[in-house]
Amino acid sequence: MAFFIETLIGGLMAGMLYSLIALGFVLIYKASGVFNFAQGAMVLFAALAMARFAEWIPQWVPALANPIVANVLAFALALGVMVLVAIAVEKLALSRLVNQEGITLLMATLGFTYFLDGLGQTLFGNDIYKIDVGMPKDPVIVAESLFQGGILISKEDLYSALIATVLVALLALFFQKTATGRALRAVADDHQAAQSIGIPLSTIWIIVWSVAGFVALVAGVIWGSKLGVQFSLSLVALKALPVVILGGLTSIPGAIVGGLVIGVGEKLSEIYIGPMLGGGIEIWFAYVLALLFLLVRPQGLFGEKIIDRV
Amino acid sequence: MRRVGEVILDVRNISVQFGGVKALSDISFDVREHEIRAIIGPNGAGKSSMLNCINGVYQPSEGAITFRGQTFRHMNSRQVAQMGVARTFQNLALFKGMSVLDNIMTGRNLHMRRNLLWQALRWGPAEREEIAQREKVERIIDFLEIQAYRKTPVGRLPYGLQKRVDLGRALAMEPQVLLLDEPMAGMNVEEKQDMCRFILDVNEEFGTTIVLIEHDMGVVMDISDRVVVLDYGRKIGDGAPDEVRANPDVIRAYLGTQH
Amino acid sequence: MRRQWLTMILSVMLAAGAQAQQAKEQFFPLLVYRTGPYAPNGTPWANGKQDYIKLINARDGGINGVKLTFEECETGYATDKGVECYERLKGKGASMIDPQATGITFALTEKAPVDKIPLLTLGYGLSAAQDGNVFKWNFPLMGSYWTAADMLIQQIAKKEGGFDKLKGKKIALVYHDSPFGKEPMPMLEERSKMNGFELIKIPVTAPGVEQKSAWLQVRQQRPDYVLLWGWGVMNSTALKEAQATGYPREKMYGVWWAGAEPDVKDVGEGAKGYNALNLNSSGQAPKVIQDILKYVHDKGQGTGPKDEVGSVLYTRGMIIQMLSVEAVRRAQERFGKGKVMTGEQVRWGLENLALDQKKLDALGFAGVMRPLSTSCADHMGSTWARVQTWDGTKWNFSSDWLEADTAILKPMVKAAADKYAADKKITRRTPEDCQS
Amino acid sequence: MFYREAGQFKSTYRADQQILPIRQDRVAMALLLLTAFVIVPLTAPEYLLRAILVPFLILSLAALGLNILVGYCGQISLGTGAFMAVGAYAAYNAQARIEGLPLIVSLLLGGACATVVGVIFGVPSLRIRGLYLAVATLAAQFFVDWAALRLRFVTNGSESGSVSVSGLHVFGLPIESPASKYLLCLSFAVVFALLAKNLVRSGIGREWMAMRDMDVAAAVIGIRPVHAKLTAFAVSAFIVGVAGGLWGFVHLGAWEPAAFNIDRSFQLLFMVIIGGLGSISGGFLGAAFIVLLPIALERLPQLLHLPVSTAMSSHLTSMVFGVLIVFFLIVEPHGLARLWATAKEKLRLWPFPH
Repeated sequence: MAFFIETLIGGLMAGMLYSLIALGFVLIYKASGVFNFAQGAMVLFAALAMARFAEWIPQWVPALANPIVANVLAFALALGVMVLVAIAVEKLALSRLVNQEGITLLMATLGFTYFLDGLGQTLFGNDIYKIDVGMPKDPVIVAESLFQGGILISKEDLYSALIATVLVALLALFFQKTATGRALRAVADDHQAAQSIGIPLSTIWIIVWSVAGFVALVAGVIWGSKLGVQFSLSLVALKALPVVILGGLTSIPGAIVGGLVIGVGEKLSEIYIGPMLGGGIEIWFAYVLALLFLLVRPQGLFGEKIIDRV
Repeated sequence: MRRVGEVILDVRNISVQFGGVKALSDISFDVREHEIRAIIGPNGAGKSSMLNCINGVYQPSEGAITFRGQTFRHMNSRQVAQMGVARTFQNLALFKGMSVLDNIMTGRNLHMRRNLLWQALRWGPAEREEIAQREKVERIIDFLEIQAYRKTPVGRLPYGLQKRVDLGRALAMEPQVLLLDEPMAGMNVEEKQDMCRFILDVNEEFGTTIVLIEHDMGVVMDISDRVVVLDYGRKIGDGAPDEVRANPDVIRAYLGTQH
Repeated sequence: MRRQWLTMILSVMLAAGAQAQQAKEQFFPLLVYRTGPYAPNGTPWANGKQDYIKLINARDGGINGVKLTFEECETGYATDKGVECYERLKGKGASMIDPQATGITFALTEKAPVDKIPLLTLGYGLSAAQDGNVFKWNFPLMGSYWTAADMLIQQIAKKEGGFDKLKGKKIALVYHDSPFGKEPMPMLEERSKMNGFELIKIPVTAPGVEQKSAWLQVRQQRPDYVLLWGWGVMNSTALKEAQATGYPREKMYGVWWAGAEPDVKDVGEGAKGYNALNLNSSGQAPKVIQDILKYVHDKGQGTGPKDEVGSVLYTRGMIIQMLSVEAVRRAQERFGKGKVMTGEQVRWGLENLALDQKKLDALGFAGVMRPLSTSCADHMGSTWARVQTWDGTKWNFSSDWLEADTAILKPMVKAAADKYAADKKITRRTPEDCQS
Repeated sequence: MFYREAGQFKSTYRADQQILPIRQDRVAMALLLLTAFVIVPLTAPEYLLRAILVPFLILSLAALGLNILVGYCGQISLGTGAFMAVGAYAAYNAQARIEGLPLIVSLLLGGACATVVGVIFGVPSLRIRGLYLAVATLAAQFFVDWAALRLRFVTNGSESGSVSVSGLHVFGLPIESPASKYLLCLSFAVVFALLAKNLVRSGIGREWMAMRDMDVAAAVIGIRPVHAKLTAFAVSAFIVGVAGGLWGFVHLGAWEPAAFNIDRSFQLLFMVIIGGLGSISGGFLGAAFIVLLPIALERLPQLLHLPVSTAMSSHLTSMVFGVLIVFFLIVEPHGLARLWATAKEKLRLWPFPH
């Protein structure tokens, strides 16, 4: 029982991080109809920037040797870089690809991926780098009174999950409450409508990609302090794909719920079904799970329904 | 020479719902062989939905459709097509990526027998079949006077011509019943006249029964034998053009929607 | 469009071909990956190889006057890219090759015999390839995954106080879910039958960035020891998950590809107590390293950062290059000093390596590795390795030299080699063939 | 020479329906084939044949197969690598288990197995659309990757999950020399290209395209979505599977599941998009672009004798590659094939525009 709960919690915490990355996909898809495969590359790029700046700042200005200061500054700088990326993407590519088919846009984002991977490693190097934001590494045992042995929880995962939760909440608020947020949703529904509100599409796209860049940065910091910042970070994004389709490409709640479902489903399947099949099933099990949901609801849990009119 | 015959298509108490919205409620009417039957009504009256039911695109929640004595609760698109019902679409549903020729050729698909392997080899029977169908299609192309555009992708054609291709694709099926969804919408006078001519010719030369949705009252009253009037998913009139023209509900409906 | 590219490539080829035809130069193709998921491990490895070549040229003026040349080709650890690189560099007169990746090794194992280019797979590749009578062109020098598995079990037995103590113990193999990670299984199964411990196999989907469930299983099964069979990001992640699930690092034993600086560097304290096999020493003490610093880095010719010289994988790369150089030297002794050796000649050299302690000392490899001597039948030469332990900042050796138990290894290798020979319809080499 | 069709009249529909109605095109094609089948094998250096042309042809074949699914039937798939893997491993099993089975037969058997798997994973397409389907097909990718590592029978009991083949023969001729390998792949590519061309200009091809362009209208004229989509998946998977077999047998010789991983799937999708959706030549053009460009870029600094480190040059390669992809998508979203077609249009009218 205790172990089952452990697995469950582990799954939920992993799922929360998937949600975070999935959110990046959803934001961009909602506002620009682009299925952004570059999300992973953005995570890597942001994490690299963060890690290296944190390392370089003390060297540049010895006065800022204090780790907290350095980290904060590095984070700010990295965020700035991500905004620049967003602007570049919009000005150089998206604005010229308006009204292209989804698949073309998807391919374009794969183009970004190649570019960002190359650029990131050129600017920041291709070794393993450290992001140390003082995440606790050791686990805690809770509820020992309830179960003998108690339930082991990784503090790091717990904190990560909390950060993710907070961020997700903030973004949800941003979308529901602020004017910009509403505008962004308007764009999602109808580009003309959005422009009629008086916000130019390009601005909105830059904002959305910047927000996605911010999400990528946070994800990068969390995963980076967990795995160490290196190329493989970019592959973490793949874990978010089943989440996105399960939750629905256009739904923020979908990304959250989907993340948790996939996270838990993965872990439970691996632990309780995996051994029978020789293990290693979680990667495809996540997709099969998503697939089954889709067969019931082709537009995902919270996606908008598609109706044919002729 | 055409003369109106027995009831070929009989629609009984059809209702269609989308979520809570009732698109059609309890519609009944019949279509006689060789006649030109018009369905009119203001926007959102449910005209297209009616055709979609006959085509099996929508599944009616109640009612049944009888075709040549066979009664169906749900129509299956392919079955309908096999029974010889063809259809054109309100806002063009042509295959944009394909040439005029190919678009019309798709209409012949039901009549093609050769399987995948033959087609892959494209040799002997498959080749002959392809050519035979091509000849039929060429006749339609001549009939619709679009020879010059054979190989052009339909996307590049002007609207009026696209409408013709749409009709051509339907004709290629050699239908007994032809459903036309606003064939003249958005056309200028000349184009409308051409289209009218085509419709009448089809009806007379091939004796094809025609069910026609149209906004242009003038046209409808000129060419159709009987008219059904829908409004907000209900039937408010049915009969010969003159009767319908006199029907107060119809007048109200139209005055209600005009300006 | 297409033809333009072809012509362009063609011209490139001709240019390349021309370069290859220069006399008195022994060409070494270097398949490397300095980018992609495994770059942190691939880079020092590649640097070690390159620096040693530079050293030989700078210090000794080549091998008996034959200058050494090289060209790197980036594989990114991808098999098809590796094949392209192999074909490209082959055209420049390659006489031996180190694929530096299991996948590429598999592909080249089929091609090398045809092209008559020996494959040097030090400490990786096909374990059965030790049997030189069947695998004429493969040289898994110094060890294979079978020897590694065997030595790790030996070490654990030592810790427990004898093989009999292993009975009833649980040993989990947390492995990179790929041929690389699966290779040790036959040996471990053999051992578990022999010594009566329970073997638990826990796969980690490559590249291994998400291992939560693997470590939940460890926590569920509570094995007495964990064997870590990872590469690249999988290793550091595993150590972090172990920490996060509170599994004692002291109980974890890694293969020699899970025991380098990149694997523990950013785990730091968290990896304290973690053990891993190592084929070679690390650090800048050895004479050869000093020479490299003196003749290469101080001349500004160094390949990588100076402080990474002598790191675990750097040293391993350097050893691989040394062995290839010595193979050429050995070949020259037979086929003519000061000549450029062909693939076949280098193959003979690799097959007749005799590096006793005296030679090693002379080469400046004292304390770096153990003596090694290959033969027609044995393409491995030696199976020595030591266990090292991470103290939070650096690796320290925590065992004396281990050697795989030939009584178990030999029959397994023979059986596997025979099966391969049967599948491929190749007959074992005759003694005469060994002389060629 | 003028590119004119003036004076070329078609008196029969047969003549009008042939693949290359314009004489100059027929001549050009004949020359191209002549070069490919005779001149290249005789003259090309080993590297070009083994390391460039063989993979190029095999990937072209795979792209051709994928194009049927994505380009003609409008079903996006990211599981192509999986279907290649199925083809390769199935062919391997056929060779390993059935003594003396001809190579061609095993390859086709591999294709057949891929077809079955393809149809199975095609079923969701009846309900799931567009990007949802694309991501869903990744299920195939990861499942097959896993199966190849886990299920013993897939690798015929190989301990490590890697398999190898050797001593290939076709009609008694050994497939060892670069030229022979090249010719084998070329023949496959050409034959399948022809068959595919026939399919897409026949009824079934029109069914696929109708399904792609306007599925409701297609259904109304009597096209069964199930039939259209599943045949597309089947044909596509078959060709891709055969390509997979060639990749494993002829190009690699020995391989592990990673040889057909998700990167391969993306790479192929790239080829199809860059090359041109819904065109047979597109697969070839796309493959040329994706295979040759990175290699050429990588060699560039070396050619110009620029002192660039290995790592740097491959980073630059990936950057330039990325930029070029985006650039191409911007100038011609419909791919190289369309570019080529428009060029020809212009040429036909030249020197009299309009």
